[in-house]
Order: sequence, then C-alpha cells, then structure tokens
Amino acid sequence: MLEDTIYFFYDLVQYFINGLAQGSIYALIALGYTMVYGIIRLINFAHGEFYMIGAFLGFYVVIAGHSLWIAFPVAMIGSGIVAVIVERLVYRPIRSAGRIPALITALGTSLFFQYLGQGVIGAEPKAFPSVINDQTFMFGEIMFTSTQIIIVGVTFVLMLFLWWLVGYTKVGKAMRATSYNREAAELMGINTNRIISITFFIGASLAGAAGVLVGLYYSTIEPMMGLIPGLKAFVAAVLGGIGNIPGAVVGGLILGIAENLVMGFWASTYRDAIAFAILIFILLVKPTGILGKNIKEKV
Amino acid sequence: MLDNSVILETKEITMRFGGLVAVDNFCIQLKKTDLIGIIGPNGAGKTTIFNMITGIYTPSAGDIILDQKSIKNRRPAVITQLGIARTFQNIRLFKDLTVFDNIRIAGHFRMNYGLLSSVFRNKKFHSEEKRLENETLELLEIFDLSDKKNYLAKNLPYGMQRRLEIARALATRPKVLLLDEPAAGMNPKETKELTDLIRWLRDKFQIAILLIEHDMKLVMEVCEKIHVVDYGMQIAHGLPKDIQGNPKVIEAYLGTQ
Amino acid sequence: MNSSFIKIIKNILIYLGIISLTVSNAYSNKSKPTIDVGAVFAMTGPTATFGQESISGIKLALKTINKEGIAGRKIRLILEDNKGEPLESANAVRKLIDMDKVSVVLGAVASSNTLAGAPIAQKAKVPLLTPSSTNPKVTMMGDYISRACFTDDFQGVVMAKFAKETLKKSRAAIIVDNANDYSKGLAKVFRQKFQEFGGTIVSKDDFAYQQKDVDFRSILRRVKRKKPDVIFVPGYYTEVGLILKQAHQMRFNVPFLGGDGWDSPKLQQLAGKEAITGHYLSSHFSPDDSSPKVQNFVKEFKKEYNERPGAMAALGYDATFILANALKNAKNLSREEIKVAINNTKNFSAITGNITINKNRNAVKSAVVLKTTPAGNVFVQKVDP
Amino acid sequence: MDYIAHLTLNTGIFIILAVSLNLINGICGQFSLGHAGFWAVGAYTGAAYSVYMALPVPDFINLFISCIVGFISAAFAGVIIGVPCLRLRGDYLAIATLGFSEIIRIVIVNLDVVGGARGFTNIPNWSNLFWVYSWVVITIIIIANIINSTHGRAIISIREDEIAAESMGIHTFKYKTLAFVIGAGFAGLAGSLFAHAQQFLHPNGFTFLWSVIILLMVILGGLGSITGSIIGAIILTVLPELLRFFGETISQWRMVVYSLLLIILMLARPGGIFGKHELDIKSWFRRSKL
Repeated sequence: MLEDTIYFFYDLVQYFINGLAQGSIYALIALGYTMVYGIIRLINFAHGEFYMIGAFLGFYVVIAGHSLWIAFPVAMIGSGIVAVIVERLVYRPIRSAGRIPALITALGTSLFFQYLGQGVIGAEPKAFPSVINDQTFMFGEIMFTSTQIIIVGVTFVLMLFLWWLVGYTKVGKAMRATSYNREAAELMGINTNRIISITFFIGASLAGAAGVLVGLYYSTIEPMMGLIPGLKAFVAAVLGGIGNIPGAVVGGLILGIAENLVMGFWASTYRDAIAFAILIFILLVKPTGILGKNIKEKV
Repeated sequence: MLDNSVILETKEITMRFGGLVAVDNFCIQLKKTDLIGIIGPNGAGKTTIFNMITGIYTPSAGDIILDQKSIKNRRPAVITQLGIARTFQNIRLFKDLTVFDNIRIAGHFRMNYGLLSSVFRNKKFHSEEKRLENETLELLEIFDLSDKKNYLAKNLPYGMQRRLEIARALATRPKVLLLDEPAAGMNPKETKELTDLIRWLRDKFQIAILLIEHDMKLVMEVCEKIHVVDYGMQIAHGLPKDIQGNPKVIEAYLGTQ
Repeated sequence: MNSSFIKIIKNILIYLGIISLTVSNAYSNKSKPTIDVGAVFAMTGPTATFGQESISGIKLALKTINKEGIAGRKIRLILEDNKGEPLESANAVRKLIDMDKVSVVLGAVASSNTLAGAPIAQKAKVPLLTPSSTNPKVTMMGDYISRACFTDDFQGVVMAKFAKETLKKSRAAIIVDNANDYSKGLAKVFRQKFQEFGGTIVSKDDFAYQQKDVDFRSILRRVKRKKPDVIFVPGYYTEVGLILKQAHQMRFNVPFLGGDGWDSPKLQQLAGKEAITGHYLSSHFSPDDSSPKVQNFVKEFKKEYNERPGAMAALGYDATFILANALKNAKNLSREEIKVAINNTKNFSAITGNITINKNRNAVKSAVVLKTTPAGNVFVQKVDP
Repeated sequence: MDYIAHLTLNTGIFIILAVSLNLINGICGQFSLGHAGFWAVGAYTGAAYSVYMALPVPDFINLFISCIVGFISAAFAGVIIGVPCLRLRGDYLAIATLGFSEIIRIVIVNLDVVGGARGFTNIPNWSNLFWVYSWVVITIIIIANIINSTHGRAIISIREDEIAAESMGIHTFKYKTLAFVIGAGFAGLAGSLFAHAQQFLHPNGFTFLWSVIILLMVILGGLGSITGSIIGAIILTVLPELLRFFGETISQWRMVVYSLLLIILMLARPGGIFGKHELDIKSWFRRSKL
C-alpha cells in the first residue's frame, strides 16, 4: 500500500515533467497564435503550418551536415519569411473584408501548405537525425532527458524575450498601440502594416523554432504535423487568455501537463476529448482565459 | 385609478464596475405621462442608468419598480415586454434590413403564432402577419417613413435613422420610452422637429418619456423636470428654470474656477 | 416559394448537364486497347504514406508486366486519390467503375476505406482486390471482394505463439492504436490466443494511444509499472518507431512485438540505432529471403525509388502480379471471369509467399517473423498457416 | 450512371447540411464550426436504428423513421451543446463547437456497439435520389418558411445586432438556441440519409475538416443566402470530383488546387458569390436591359 502511494507520487512527478516538455512546445506555437490574434483578431489556422515549415527547414539544414546553431536560425528566419509573404499576399487584402472571410482564408492557407507539403516532399514521415547527444538523467524513479531540458529552457528564454520585446521596446509599444486601435496608431505615425508584418515574422519564427525542437524531441516530422499541435496551441492560447503572452505559455503548460496526467492515470483515448473539455470549461467559466482581463461590451 | 400614478421608479440604484462606482444611489420617479430629462457631463453615468433600467446591467444595489413590480433581475427582453422601450446613443438599427422589417421585428413578441404555424402557413399565420403589417404601415405613416419602407436602414439619412429608431421603440407598445441622446448629431432644424415630435408622442401615445440629452436647449424646452448627474451622483433635480440657475450644475458643467 | 423550387430543379438539371457533357466527351466511343485497372489509394491526407508506398509497388510490378502485356494488351492503371477517407473512397470506386469502366479495382490500404468501397464494387459486380486491408470483414462483403494478404486473425495468432513458445515469455502488455481498426483487431486476437497458450496479459484493458501521437512517455510509464516481460504493439511504424525510441530512453529491457504495420525501412530511421535492436514483428516477406524473386524485387525497387521496400510496397507488388496472373488465366476478360480467376488463385508463387485464395477469398500464405536490427529486419522463422 | 446518381445524391445530402448550417451561421450569425459532429450523431443513431431496431415495415417507412431518429438525436445534441456554448460569441463559439464535435467523434471511436474504430457496417441501402431530394425540398421549405416568419425575423435580428434585438423584446438566447437546434437536427437528418447511402460509417469520415468543408459551402454561396448555400454545396461536392477527370497528376494535386481556388475566391468576393441575397434570375434580365 505504502509502496503504491510512493509510486503514485513518483508517477505524478514524472507525468508532470513529460507534460512540461510537451506543453512547452504547445506554448511556443501558442505564442505566435496569441500575438497574431492580439494584433489583428485573426485565428491564423495556418500557424501550425509555419511550425511544419520550420521543422522541415531545420531538417534539411541538418541533413546537409550543418549544426543546430545554423538549423535554428534558418528555420526561424525561413518560416518567418514565409509568414510575412502569406500575410502580404493573402491576409492583408482580406483584412478589410471582416473576420469571417479572413478566417476562411486562413483555413484555406492551412490546407494549401499541408497538401503542398505532401505533394512536394511526400507524405511519409522523415526521421529527424539525432544531432545532440541525448542524455538521460535518473533521480530515483524519475527520469528526464537533456532534450527535455533544452525544450523547456528555449521556451522560457523565448517567452522572456518576447515579453521584453512587447513590453519594453519601441516596436513592442507600436504593437500594443496597433492592437489597441489600429486607426489611432496609424494617425500617431505608426506604420501599422509594417508592425503587423513584424508580428507575423516573430510569431512564425517561434513556431519554426518549435518545429526544430519537435524534430529533436520526437525525431519525426511530416507535412501534416502542424494540424493537431496547431489546434492544441490555439486551445492553449485561449486557455491562457488570448492576446496575452505569459498566458500563452501558462495555457500551453497546463494543457501539456493535463494531457500527460490523463494519459498516465486514465486512458490516452480520451486525451484530446479532455483537452477540448478543458477548453469549453474555461470558455464557459472565464471566457477571457486564465490571465485575461474581463472586457464588457460597450452599449 | 389616478391618472398620475407612478409608473416607473428607481430606488437608490447603484452600479459598480470593479472598484469604480459608475452610478451611486440614483432615484427617479416617472408618472404616467411625465417627460423627464437626465443631464450631466460626459461619463457621468447617464447611459449606465438606462442600461440598468432596461436590464442590460443588473444594479449592484437598489431596486427598480415598474407598475408596482420589481424588474431588477429581469432580462432585457422581458423588461421590454413589460413596457419599457429604448433607443441607443449610437443608433443600433438592424442596418442591413429594410425599414419595414426593422419595425416588424419590434412587433415580434406580440405576435401570436408558433413555429409550426410558420412552417405550415396556416390561417393564424396569415391573419397575424396581416395584423402586424397593418400596424407597421400605420406607424410608418405616423413617422413619415412610408415612402422609405423598402430602404435598407443603413441607407437612410442620419436624422431619419434616429426617427426610425424611435418608431421602432414605439412599436413595442411601451409605457415608458427611454431616449438616449436623440438629438446627437442633428442640425438645429432637425433638433427643432425632434422637440416637437417628442412632445407630440407623449400626447398621442400617452406614455412617460425619459431622455438623456446634451443639447441643453432641447432639454430645457421639452422636459417638465430635470435630473442632473455628475460622477454617478445625482447633484440636483427639479424644474428646468430651477436647474438653470443651480450653482452645483454650473460647476459640474463648467468646472470650478 | 414556388419560384425557388423551380430554381432548385433548374440548378440540378444544369449541373447534371455539365457533368454528362464533360464525361461523354471524354469517355464515349472508346475502344480499349488496354486493360484498365483502377486503383484507390490515399495519395494525400493523413495516411498518404501507406498509399504512396503501395502505389510504388504496384507501378513497379506493372513495369514488368507491361513488357509483355496480357495477350498483347497492356494494363493501364487509373489511380484515384481517396485522401484516406471513407466517403472519398466510395466516390473514387464509383468513378472508376462507372466512368472509366475499369475491369478490376485495386485498393485500398486502410480497411475503413476498403469497407466503404467494397459494397459498391460488389453491387456493380466488379472484382476488387485489396493488397493490404487485413480486417476480416472486408471480404465478407461479397464474392467480388478478395485480398492478397492474410487477415488480422492470422498475424495475432502468429505473434502470440511466437511470444509464448519461442521467446518463452509469460507476462505480456498490449499497447494499441485506438483509432485504428487494424491495430485493435490484432490486439484482440493476440490477447485471446496468448491467454489460451497459458500466458498472462498484465492489464484488463489495453494501453491505448491514437494515430499521429508523438509523445508516449506517460503511457510507457504506466506499462512499465505492470512489469511485463514482453510488449505487443500492433501499430503502424509511424508511431511504433517513436514508441521504441522513447521506450529505449526509459530503459525498457523487454522485447517489443508487432505486426506488418512495422515493416518499413522508416522504422529503423525513426527509432534510431540503439532503440531498434532486439524486437520482433510478423510480416509478409523478408528482404533477406535468398529466393531470386525477392532479391530481384528488392534490387529493382532500390533502383527505381532509392529505398528499401516495405511491406506495403511488397503487397502492392504481389497484388498486381496476382491480378496479372488471373488476367492470363481468365477465360475471357469479362469482370465475372476475372473474379473467378482471382478467386481460383492457387499456390501462386509471389514475393510474400505462396499465395492461395481460399473460399472466403482471403489469401492463405505463410507469415514470417523478423527481428529488428539497425541494418534492417532479419529473418527469424517462417510460420505456415 | 451509378457514379453520377450517387454524386447527385451526395450533393443533395450536402445541400441539406449547408442549408442547415446556414441557418446557424448565416441567418442567426452564430459562428459554428461543429456541424460534422451533428452530422455524425444523426448518421450513427439513424444507422443504429436501422441495424438494430428496424421495424417490419416497408423500407421507405423505416428510412423515414431513421431520419426522424437522426433529426431528434442530433437536435438533442444541439441542445446539450448549444445551451452552454451559445453564451459565447464569434471565434470563441467557433472553437467551442469545434471542440464538442471532436469530442463526439472521439466518443464514437470508443463506442463498440456502432463499430468504434472498425467502422459501422451492414447498414441497409435505403437512400435513393427520390427520398434524398424529397428531404432536400422539405428542408428548404421548412427553413425558408421559418425565416420568412416573425420567428425568422427574430433570428435574423440577432445576427444584425444582438443587443438591439434583446431590447426589442426578443428572447435572443431562446432564438439562438432554436436556430442552433433546428440546424443541428437537419444535419442529423442528412446524416441518416448519408448512412443509408454509404452503407458504411467510420469516425474518420466526420473529422473537423468536414465541418470546414460544409462551412465553405455556406460561405462560398454567401452567408445568409439559402440559394447561395445550395449552389455552394453543389460546387464543392462536384468540383473535387470534376478534378478527378483531369488526370492522375491533377488528381494528386487537387487539394492544393482546391485550397488555392478558395483563397482566390475569398480575395475576389469575400461575401461569397451571392452575399446575403437570394439568387433571383429575373433581376439579371432586368439589369441586362439597362
């Protein structure tokens, strides 16, 4: 009996650690979601595909024999550039047409990249080479790997960077102004189109970084890989309060941990159901998310 | 019954948003055919008072009595059905619908046929729709909007949109009509017409009217009694001529020297 | 209201007209110098990897077959994508039968897709041969439906027997892909047979994951708690590779067993060198098989696609040859006679074994048990039905 | 012409789905992304009736009962989902309904009585063109008649301005739920027809992607336009099939083509082909005379 209890706590900690690593990846994708939503109120369904593009860019750089120090920037800049192009060609013209047409366009863009990926690079999963020496650390019954540490670390650093960028720099101030009231920001001399492009670039770069991390962590990448994490990241963003940077990270971590607890103690069959149930619960109880602020509609 | 019985009364209603007190202990009484104005500087909490009366906000404290019954925790739709109609400061018409449909929608809750009748188009459906159509046309005639019947609401000139909104509110057959800055954005000629319209409405429909207005001239001319609010507090009430000379009111509007 | 009725009917008529025009232009008055064979596979969508691999095998086989042709006529492949979805599969099968007037349909991989298409082929009396749908229900749809592979039942028995009798293991855990009918079918048979042979299954319910999952650490942790000495994972290599890798990191030291879903060179890549060693799978053929037929296939496949062939490719290849053989033996090329010829396939020597189609239209052939190594799977034993 | 017959039949089913979703998204203005969930509920319950409980009556009566079963169960699911979720607005409602429809799918995967992940087989083939299009006509009449009544105007007013609607004495929540439940019910009915046409159901046939496709049909035609939805359903059912006729290469790339067309259409006509208006052939002639 006592042994069972001890095991229970060991397991709890273990699932927590696993969830932290998985949640960090959701968080990285969610950061981009939340930034884009925050600034133009668009659920950018194609965001999961930026993550996929980042993963493949990283993959090809590594395959070509370069180190991770090159793979990361290439993946981040590459998916950032793709995002900027998509924003320029597709989202900017549709922006004035309202939110629903923009949402549909985002769905179309997402499908486009998925199927383009399948056509160009093939549907079969590619094995991401293990370029770092993945060490396993054991503390009694609890185990974690160096990749897990890297993932959590990178996420944390990138979140802090973003937090600083949005909160304490001129660009960040312009972003906040654009998000609050685009017309007013424009009148204040802010080039809002440029700010929106920058936001897309940064958001997609983070997703690109997440793509490479996922390649390292799970060692598999494929063109459809963005679909589910994209949805989950959106759930995470809503969970934490959409438009809110620390919120996206908190939401991602909570989601990751909750999923791992469900898988560990119950059945993974219901894992996605639980993720959506959490989402619905949050929406009903506190629609602005855990860290979001309450806004009343003005009458 | 006495003709001048109180129809609507707010008893010390208070509205708090977090720490901010938007309206503090506001009291007002409307008799059956009263025409009362609420004035006050921007952000004084006037619209919040309307929102509480119409049920969009629930007051943090106090009570609202309509026809001797509390309507404090009722939904806006129920309050409208019980007899309070309103217009909005920033005109909330159904912009993409016709003038005719705007008015017909306001008659909805008095329609007496069910969903099945609308599917099977029975006798009841046709007679009720006919009745609504007649009432609507009548009202449009009164408001001089008959020839604009099939225009989309958004295509009407501004003054006409205001008029349509008032007509729409009246189509709910209210006992009390709340007008939120009806003259906002109107030119002097339109304002003059509005002044006449408001008086005429009260006499024709025998209703109580409560209006919020910035245009002092209109308020002074049309209202029989005026309440002044500032920072959510009622700082004065009385007859227009009394209000005009009240130092507190002047201070609220012009600031202290 | 009346006017909108008319509108609707008008719309329908117009669009029917457009279709029939397009179609009749393209398909009328065509004499057929070729034998048209339809293929329905997932070329796009989440399960496209299996469809694309199968098609590689089929095309390779056709290349050889069409060198000579069937009585001077070449086989023309008409490929339709089903996106891995049941509805699309049904549409594709209908299109092939109705528009292209194909003689035979090959497809699909996922049993859910084949099951959606099978009733249509049966009703239209067009033979449908599936290379790799292992759900027993598929061929129960009627006499025009047959398969070139064994069923879930057989593989489950093979691995249960192997675990108990060859590896001498007694406590098995089962990790199943819950969204996958193939995986659930195998798991069910394995559970039943392993217990019949005297083994224990460590948990009442199978441990479950879902296709497309990438993180299995928490499930594996639960499995470890039950202290099994062998673990049966009848999934597809896309997930199994990751399971093996993560299990290795978690210091599992028991063998993992699986079915033909494991059989792809990608498994080695996904799991990595350290994690891949010492597990077993049942499959249709072994690339190490020294028979010239198999060696030739492996060589040609490598030449064509620069990859080692997996099970799906081999099955696609074999199904095409079974079909070619049937076309040669058929009295004439009517669909009815082709069906008879396919169902009469006896002892046909193919790369996945000597194939006989039995009275339930399932392929009866031997299975092989392979052991995983970093260089590829190596042959352990052959199990006859 | 089995292929064309079935394509026509599927088109009919998607017309019902698109028109019913239009009631929720276009007419009432509530952005739902979970229509595939209701479709699945109707398909599975309708099929379960036919497989396990069919009465000894002629097929078409059984089909009728099965459609009613599908309608009622999907409408019931609509109540369960709508009552809590319809308090949400816009994107949030979209994501909540998406979540619910995924939950429905996951529950079906784990329900062995209807085949679970192995799929539901042996469903009788009762649907035919006549019954499907009878239901199409019935659906359109019912929904059009509701829209053109005081109840419909109440629903439309919610789309136009929810707060103003409430202030006009309309129980907005009641009418939102009503539109949602009726829409869900007809999706269920379409599901039952679908089950008896396909004879086989699999949870993978009701993924989130299908909710998106049905939504695209509605949006393509124009949110709020019934005729638009019908034409949107026709185009999006026929187009992917039509692309099959352009050879193997195009067929493999058709999803890319499809998504590109979608983006271009949105850029060119964001309101859909017909916007909020109904198709009126007479007005075309009037315009051309000018």
